[in-house]
Amino acid sequence: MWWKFLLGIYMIFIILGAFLYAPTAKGLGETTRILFFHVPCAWIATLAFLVSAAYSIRYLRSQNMLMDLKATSAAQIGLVFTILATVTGSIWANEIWHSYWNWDPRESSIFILLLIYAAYFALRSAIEEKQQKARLASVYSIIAFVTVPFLIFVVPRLVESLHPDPLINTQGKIEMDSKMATVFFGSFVGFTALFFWMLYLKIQTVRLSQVKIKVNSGD
Amino acid sequence: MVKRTFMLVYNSLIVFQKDVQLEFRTRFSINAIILFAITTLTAISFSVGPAKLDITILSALLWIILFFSAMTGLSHIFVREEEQQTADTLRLVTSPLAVFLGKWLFNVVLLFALEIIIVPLFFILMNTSGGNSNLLLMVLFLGSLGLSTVSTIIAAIISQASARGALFAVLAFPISLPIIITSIHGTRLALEGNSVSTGFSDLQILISFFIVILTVSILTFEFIWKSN
Amino acid sequence: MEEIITVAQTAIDTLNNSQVNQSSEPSGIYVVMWVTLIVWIGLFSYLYYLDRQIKKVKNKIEIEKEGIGK
Amino acid sequence: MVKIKATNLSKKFNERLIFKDVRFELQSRQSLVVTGQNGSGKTTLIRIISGLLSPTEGKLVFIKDNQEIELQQIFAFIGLVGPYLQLYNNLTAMENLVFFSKIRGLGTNKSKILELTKQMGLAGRELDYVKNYSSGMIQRLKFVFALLHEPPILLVDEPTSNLDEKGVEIVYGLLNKQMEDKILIVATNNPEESRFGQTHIHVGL
Repeated sequence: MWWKFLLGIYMIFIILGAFLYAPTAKGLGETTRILFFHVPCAWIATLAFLVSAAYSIRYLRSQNMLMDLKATSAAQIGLVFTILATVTGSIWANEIWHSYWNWDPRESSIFILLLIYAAYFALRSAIEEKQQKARLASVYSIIAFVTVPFLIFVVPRLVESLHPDPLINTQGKIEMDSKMATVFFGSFVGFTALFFWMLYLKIQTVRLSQVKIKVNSGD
Repeated sequence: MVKRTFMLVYNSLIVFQKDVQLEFRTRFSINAIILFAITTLTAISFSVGPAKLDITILSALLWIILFFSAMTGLSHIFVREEEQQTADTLRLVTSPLAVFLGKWLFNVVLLFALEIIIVPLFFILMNTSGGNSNLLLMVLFLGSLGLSTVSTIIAAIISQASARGALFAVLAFPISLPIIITSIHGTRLALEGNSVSTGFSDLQILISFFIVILTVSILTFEFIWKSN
Repeated sequence: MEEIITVAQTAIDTLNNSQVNQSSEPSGIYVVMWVTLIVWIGLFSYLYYLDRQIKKVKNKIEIEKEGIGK
Repeated sequence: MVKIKATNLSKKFNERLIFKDVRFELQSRQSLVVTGQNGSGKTTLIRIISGLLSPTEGKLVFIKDNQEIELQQIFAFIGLVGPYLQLYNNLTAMENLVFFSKIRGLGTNKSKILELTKQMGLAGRELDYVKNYSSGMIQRLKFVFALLHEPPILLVDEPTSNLDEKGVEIVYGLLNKQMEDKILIVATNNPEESRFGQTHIHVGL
């Protein structure tokens, strides 16, 4: 149990590092520090989707409802992080480009991921029978998962046709010096550990709520 | 192994032929899809009036019309089977893959039939020239191939769920975004008269997306079709 | 909640005065503060939602246990 | 020589238990009658045996010349008649039957179709649309569909629903013929039809 306590301490160091230790990138001023929180959220949103799709495949192969339960839990946490990533992304965009939304490649990919999560849960709520719900939701998450990598090639095209001027894309690559990089990757590791802890918590909660009190009747 | 694939192709063609026969009797999907496309097109061209729209907007409009026409007509092929309780009869007589390929072929042909009517009409009503027409035709061909595949597999999913109509566009839109975005970009290049080679990267994306989505649909359809 | 905000406030003021203020927009750091707050409030509310669920389950188990006890 | 073996089949829909521990074993010339009030799970059991639905627990095995048949292949061995199975209303009876026989790999084989329609008393009506058929005629047409490929196993869910006595007489003759050399499974809550089974299973709590 001690690692949970350590994770708490570790995250405190990450926040302190983000605010005090890491320098700011030129041209972005203090807002560079958003990097340490926004990007991990976006990464967890994608990781959660990968985990959910993996459990969906295992559900289809094994028909074991536990797999579907894990897939849904991962998707739910993924949705939370996708919303956080979208909100923090648009705040950051407002600071740098003075507009909350301008279809920058990263913003659009995260938004499309949000659409996929929304569709996944809409499908789940449209089916009553548990096994059918699990089966169809798993298939959808696998199909959606296969299309996500295409977004990496495709979304820049969207921007190119909407924002031909190159100004927007300068911020694509941020050169990080060693101090910034350590805090950045440290935050990545911290958030990933946090995600798996939350996933564990969610799965246990749902499993507990399904437990049946076995009456050890004497006869 | 060869005999099995021959049987599969043969059965898919029979399913396709049955669906075409049924479609000619009711003409339900074809009417829905063409009427929708024409009304949307006339509404747009009416509201735009004589103004000449810039090419990016035109290509976006074309693909929006095609996407939402697909959303109106391409789900009937599965929804009708479930609603009229003929799906179980079909489950008894042939393999899931034959059903999928037969119905997929039907949706591909249906979308092409729509495009043969709508695309020329689009260029007339929007009074624009076709630009580099063979690039345009390639983008249209590959784009609608991918779009009908996505629509078929998503139609199969929603035919098993309740609240079918609304769910179709919600589920299909994020999945078909790569097609829509790339096709809009490709159409824009074509309308600007670029050569096929400039648009080649778009065509590559469309082809690879189509192959990936068709493969994953074939692998997963069996789980959709067989109720447990 | 008020004490937390004043603490964050003093931390930011010391931070601003101690460093030479290179960024032209002094408000930049506040944005970062808001972003961090949003992330942690979001995660905190999700964990609180999970906590509510566990409490519901615990009550359910209690009731069922009493039912069996009688 | 075809055999079906079912070992403690049970089915649950969202925690609601439909039935459990259903066991039977059938060979040619043996038949089974499943009884129970409506909504008791008779239809669910028939759908499981036909392969349309998989059971929550238990195992269903089809054996041909003591070699287990793969699940995908069992459809060729089964004929199913049931209220939930519909034919294509907007096609004529003949178009329906030609489609089913071609897709079962029997070619158009119109002679078999005509022979069966005559046997079921539908002669001369093959070219009408199914939507113009009365419910009794549709029930008879379903028997033609189920027997087109001479399945070793015939599953019938409420055999005589919507039939007049002429129809009932034809169907009973048909069920007897099936019992002579093949496997027959009938689900019914009409006590008169329970004579069609040596073994009986009562479903429902």
